[in-house]
Amino acid sequence: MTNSIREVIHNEVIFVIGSNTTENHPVIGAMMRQAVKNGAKLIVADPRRIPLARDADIYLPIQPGTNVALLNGMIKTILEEKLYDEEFIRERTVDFNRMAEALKDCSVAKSAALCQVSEEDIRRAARLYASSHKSGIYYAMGITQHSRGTEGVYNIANLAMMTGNVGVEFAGVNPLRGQSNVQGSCDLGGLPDVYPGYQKVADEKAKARFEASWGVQGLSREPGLTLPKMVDKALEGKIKMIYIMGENPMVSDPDLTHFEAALDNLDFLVVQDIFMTETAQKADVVLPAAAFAEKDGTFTNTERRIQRIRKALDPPGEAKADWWIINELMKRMGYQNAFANPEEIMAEIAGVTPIYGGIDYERIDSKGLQWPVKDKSHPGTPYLHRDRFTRGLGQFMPVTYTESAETADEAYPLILTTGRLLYHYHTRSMTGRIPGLNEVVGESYVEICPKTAALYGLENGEWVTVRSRRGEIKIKVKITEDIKEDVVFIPFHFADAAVNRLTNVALDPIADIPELKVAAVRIEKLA
Amino acid sequence: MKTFEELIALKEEIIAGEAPDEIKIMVGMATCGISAGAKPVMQALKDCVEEKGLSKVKVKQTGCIGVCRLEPMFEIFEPGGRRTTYVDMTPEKAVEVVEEHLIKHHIIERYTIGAYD
Amino acid sequence: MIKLTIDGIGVEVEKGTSILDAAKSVAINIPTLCHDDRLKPSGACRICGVEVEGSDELQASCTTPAREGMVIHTRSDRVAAARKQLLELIWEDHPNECLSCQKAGECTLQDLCYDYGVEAEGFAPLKVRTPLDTSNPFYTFDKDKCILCGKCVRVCEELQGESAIHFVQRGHETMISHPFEKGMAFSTCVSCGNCVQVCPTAALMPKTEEKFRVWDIEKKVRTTCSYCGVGCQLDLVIKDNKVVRVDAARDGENEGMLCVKGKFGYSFLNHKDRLTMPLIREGGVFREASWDEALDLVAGRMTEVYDHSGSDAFAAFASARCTNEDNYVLQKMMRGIFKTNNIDHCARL
Amino acid sequence: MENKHSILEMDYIERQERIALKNCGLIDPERIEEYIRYEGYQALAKAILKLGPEGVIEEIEASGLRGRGGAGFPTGRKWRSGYLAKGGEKFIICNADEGDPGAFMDRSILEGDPHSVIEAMTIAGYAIGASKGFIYVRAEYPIAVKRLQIAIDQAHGMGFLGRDIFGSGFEFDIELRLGAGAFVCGEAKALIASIEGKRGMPTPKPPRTNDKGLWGKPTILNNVETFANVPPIIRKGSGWYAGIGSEKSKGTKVFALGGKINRTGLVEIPIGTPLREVIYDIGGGIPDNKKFKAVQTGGPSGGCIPKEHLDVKIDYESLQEIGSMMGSGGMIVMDEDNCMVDIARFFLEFSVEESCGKCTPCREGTKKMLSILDKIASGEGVMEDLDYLQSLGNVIKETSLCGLGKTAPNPVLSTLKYFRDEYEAHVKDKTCPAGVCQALLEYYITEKCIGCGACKRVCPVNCISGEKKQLHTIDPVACIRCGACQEACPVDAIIKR
Repeated sequence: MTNSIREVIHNEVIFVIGSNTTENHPVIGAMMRQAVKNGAKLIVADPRRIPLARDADIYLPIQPGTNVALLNGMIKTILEEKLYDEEFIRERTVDFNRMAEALKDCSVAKSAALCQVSEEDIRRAARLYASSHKSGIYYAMGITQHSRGTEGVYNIANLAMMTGNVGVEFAGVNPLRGQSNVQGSCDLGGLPDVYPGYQKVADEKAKARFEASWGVQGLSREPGLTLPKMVDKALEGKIKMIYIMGENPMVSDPDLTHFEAALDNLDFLVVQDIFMTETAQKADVVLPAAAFAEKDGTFTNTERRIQRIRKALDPPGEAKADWWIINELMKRMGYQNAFANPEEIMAEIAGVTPIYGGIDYERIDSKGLQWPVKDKSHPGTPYLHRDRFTRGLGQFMPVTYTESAETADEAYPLILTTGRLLYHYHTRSMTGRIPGLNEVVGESYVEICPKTAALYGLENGEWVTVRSRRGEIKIKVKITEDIKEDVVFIPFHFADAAVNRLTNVALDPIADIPELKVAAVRIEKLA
Repeated sequence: MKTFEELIALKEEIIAGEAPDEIKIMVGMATCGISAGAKPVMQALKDCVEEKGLSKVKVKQTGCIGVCRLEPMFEIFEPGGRRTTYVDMTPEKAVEVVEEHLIKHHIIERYTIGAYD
Repeated sequence: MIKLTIDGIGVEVEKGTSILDAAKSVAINIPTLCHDDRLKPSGACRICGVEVEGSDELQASCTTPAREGMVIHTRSDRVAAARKQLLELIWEDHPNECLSCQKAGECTLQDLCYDYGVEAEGFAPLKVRTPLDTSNPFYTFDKDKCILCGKCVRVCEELQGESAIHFVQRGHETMISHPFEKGMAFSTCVSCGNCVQVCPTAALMPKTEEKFRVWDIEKKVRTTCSYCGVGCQLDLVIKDNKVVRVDAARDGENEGMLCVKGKFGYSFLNHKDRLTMPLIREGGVFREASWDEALDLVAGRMTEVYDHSGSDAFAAFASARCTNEDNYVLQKMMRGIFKTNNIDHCARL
Repeated sequence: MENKHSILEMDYIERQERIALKNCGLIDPERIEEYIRYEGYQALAKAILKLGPEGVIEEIEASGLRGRGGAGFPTGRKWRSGYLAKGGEKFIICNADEGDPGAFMDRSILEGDPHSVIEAMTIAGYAIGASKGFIYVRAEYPIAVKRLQIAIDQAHGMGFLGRDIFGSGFEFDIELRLGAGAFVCGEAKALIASIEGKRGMPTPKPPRTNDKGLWGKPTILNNVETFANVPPIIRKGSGWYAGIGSEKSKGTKVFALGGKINRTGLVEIPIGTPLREVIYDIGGGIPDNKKFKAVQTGGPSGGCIPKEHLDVKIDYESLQEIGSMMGSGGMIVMDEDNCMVDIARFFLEFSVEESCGKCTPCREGTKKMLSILDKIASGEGVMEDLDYLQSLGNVIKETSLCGLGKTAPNPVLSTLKYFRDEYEAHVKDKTCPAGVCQALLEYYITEKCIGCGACKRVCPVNCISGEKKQLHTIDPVACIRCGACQEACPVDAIIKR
């Protein structure tokens, strides 16, 4: 998030696109509702009538895969009706005209047709969003998990910049991160092209800095493989060993059939986790890890706040903290400068990661700090891009609409989209073991609207086969008014009826994010 | 309706619309009257007035004058300002009042408010 | 700014400040049952009444704004007597079950009755108990222990935005319920537990696997929720090396709010399926091993692969659910030892 | 002497002063023409065409009109604060949620003269700058609802409501909102909550509704009778109105006379009229030559006034001084056959049932007081109960959230004050002097007894003794008060006392 969580309740306009906030970030969702009670206006764009849609002033039930078209329609409206912030564009950005030029052939009407919403609704949403300098955009995987996901993100930035709604308080471009430390794992080098703090591996200075700090030589300047590419290389036999820490890709990753074959092709697979997950079952060695309540450390949340987690319990049996396990391995492979505790690790992190430069456990003991925290006296950064963007001037990135990699056709006439539920988390390795949660939602289902259900003669609770070009699953039907015609939704949490047997691995060319939100499927009644 | 004069003119017009020899019977038709049985009384008055061809007599409803204990009641307004209040009415008594008071022009003393209070 | 006197102390506050907050600013705590800083003042319990010189009535300090020159007494005999009488009224309608109540020791009603000398005897406890509503998987509702402070209703409406519960009936029959009154589980409740968190008595209680009372609690450990990326702050309540309850923290960005997972989704920690020993696959099945054996095996195999196939043969999945420190160490191993940048994680999923 | 024929000639009507009720019984409420015929809508015309908003407010202020819903807040001051309140949208609300037991002043006005309320609300809207009004009326008043709706439609048809009223550009509209009959919804904040579609529960003041009322906008709320006074004031001038009534309270007040009084019904009298005049001269005194005991004014929020205060002048302050209140206009007369403990119980029971249940003292406290009254009425009371009633009553008064709770103990406190002897009789002597409280009655055999023994034979508990042809006696301790003896007595010698 460019801005802070508590700013939500001060927004004048909230634009939620591709985020089922009340279910997936419930506390932020609740704050959005508080804001609405305070008088904020709410725009919701989602193929499903998510719970927030009932609070919305404008609800846009867009077709899956048409985010870019919707955003272009809004941008076009703002251009045509001159609702943009000229001063902000002039002072803070470049290439506004280039973007306007690129949208020459776009029309709001075309966007409306692609999104299957009315032109007037798109215009109303645009006017509303542009009417305030306290307009915040909130999005999640509904924007990114597309074959053109990065373009969706660019377009959100375009919209925010042209209306002066970024780099100021109570506005911003706010991706909501789905997992407890997804922000931190990105911040701290869990990505193939960057060291901790987003320092490029290709950068000679960064390489030198880390070599010096770690006391090693010969760090690679070659960016590594992204996860989908690793899978391909494993299938080819080029990657022989994978080390998996606390992940369950055998449920969460797209096109599982393909993925499973890749794991089977490895020489050696190590998995460390707290449970015997679907992935761990494929491992050669499984290492028992401590859970969050059994170790010290930090998580970085979606507003970039580095917060403590603390050991409250002893881990069960011989389970150990993840850092300890890897630390031990490194020792065994001859690395000398091992760590004694997490606090020491954070001290090293602060030394090599400028955005974490001022972090130490003492400072964040009672309240976390939001990066960048450059040094020990830096107070943290509640919102980014104040006065100037990190890169200097804000860059408009013209985007034109490209349709999803897979669209409905005669053989696969329905569009499948996926997501999370309030009552479960990721691959259910934790929530699947909590009786109450499974009392509420104990099994997977496919959401389908009454009209489409009637077309296929389906009844609520009936078991069906859902089939895509990549696989099939058996699953129960749940008929609901809250989804568009010809669109179906399956939560991805469940290993039985794993929806990722159906999803498409088509990747965004820039971020390598798979198109989990759009796949063509068909539904067959069981014989 | 835009001016004071228009409103006054309308009022005058309404008054002028009343025939000079019109007789009004105002029947108490508030909750208290109706619950005491004013509806059949009013119906009886209307029927009787029509039956007897008393074209100058208008039977109308009105609100509660405050003596709810004496409902059903009605008041006869006659030209010249005479007002007679009949109380504790029944449809039968009402017919009697039409016949005696309106046709024969004599007040049925025992039904008037003065006889009761 | 407004100047006033509270219990003889001069106070200066901004216009619009309640008497309650004005008193708090000089460390005078006025007791309340229905007040919560995050909610619009309701003025329901009337326990916070104070004496304002020149006024016949006691003024509810939560809803009465401080005014220039007010002279306020928060603990005069008159105030104390009124509070005691109000508490007696509440207590009289409350089951006399402190002996067996899990909330004992953490119950605001119990504490206030103690403070103001309300005697249990002389007031008959309810004879017929309303059955506990256990329909919700995560919490119970005990109508008889409800003192109608309304905090749950207001939290649900004002903070959570669900409005799943309401007051129904009138007068002495008033109670908290929901449409159709079939049990909490049949309402639109999303089980966030934010009502449970604010309940001053045992009317709304989290379901717990084992009984415990406040004095059984070994410690409360402040930490960050391990579910979504909001990073809610919470306290793990620990007894016998087990989490027995989760309390939302007021001073985190979540300001005392949690969701169903954060509030009630902790029992996986003690689940019997937890991995407790390193496991090595042998002949298609796993067998338990010591750390030394497992670590030596992994280190050995990795060295072997590195020696034979080089850096490009390695890959690692970091984790969006592990700590910053865990992830840092993993990437350090991949980059520093195996000289590969083949590290990624499911940030995209 | 010749009988009086018209109601107008009746002495008890002549003593009244009809302003709010002036058209009731005179016009057909379903015909706007008849309202216009009797000067209807001239006040609105004058307000808009001659006075202007400030002029209207000045007139209302100068008239001395005070809220007739009970509290007596000066109407002009209320309107002025509405006029001065900032904020684009403002609202006018007419409180027609009449709820006191036995009170029907507002119903009569709505049924008999609905246009007077509509005209007044429009004047109020014009004065403070509101363009929308609501009438919150009980659904139990179907005739009033029907006639109001007819009147609103007719006013629209004539241009007294809607756009550009009297060519001034002023726009005003009125909607009806039906209340479900909860007494507390007569409380301003609860009423507003109810119009907003929420549970009718009072919320704390401040903010006052004048500043933040309906949907958080400035809102002026007056009751029916208050509004009904407005058109005559504007038409005839504040000087005329201020000439009626007492020094502090101007104009008239409508009362609903009920209970042990000869002429029950509605009366409208100048404020300041002595209570005695209302009860004896207008109300015709107590039936059956019974003795006057007390009069209860102000409904369940009011108090009982004993005979020593019969000469009190009826106005807001004087009634309050003696522990009662003006209230919305209920006036219930009690005679020697009324037990004051029982009366207190009756009114308190009403408050207990109608409490919204939000605040502790009203919800729990009134219930507790009622249970103590029950205890006293059944002869189980102890003297400490009287002290407890007093102190609990005071706590409820001084701690309750809204007016309902703050006044709910009044019937008990005022009877405790003026009729303590009756309470003590119940507690100490275990008797009910008025012979009302069933549990305290004693069967007693008088001198009329002929000693036939019929009673003795039917007594199921054998508590009657006496020799043949001698005076029999009942053992009051063993008696179960079944009444069989009384039935059996051939000479009516057995009485209850």
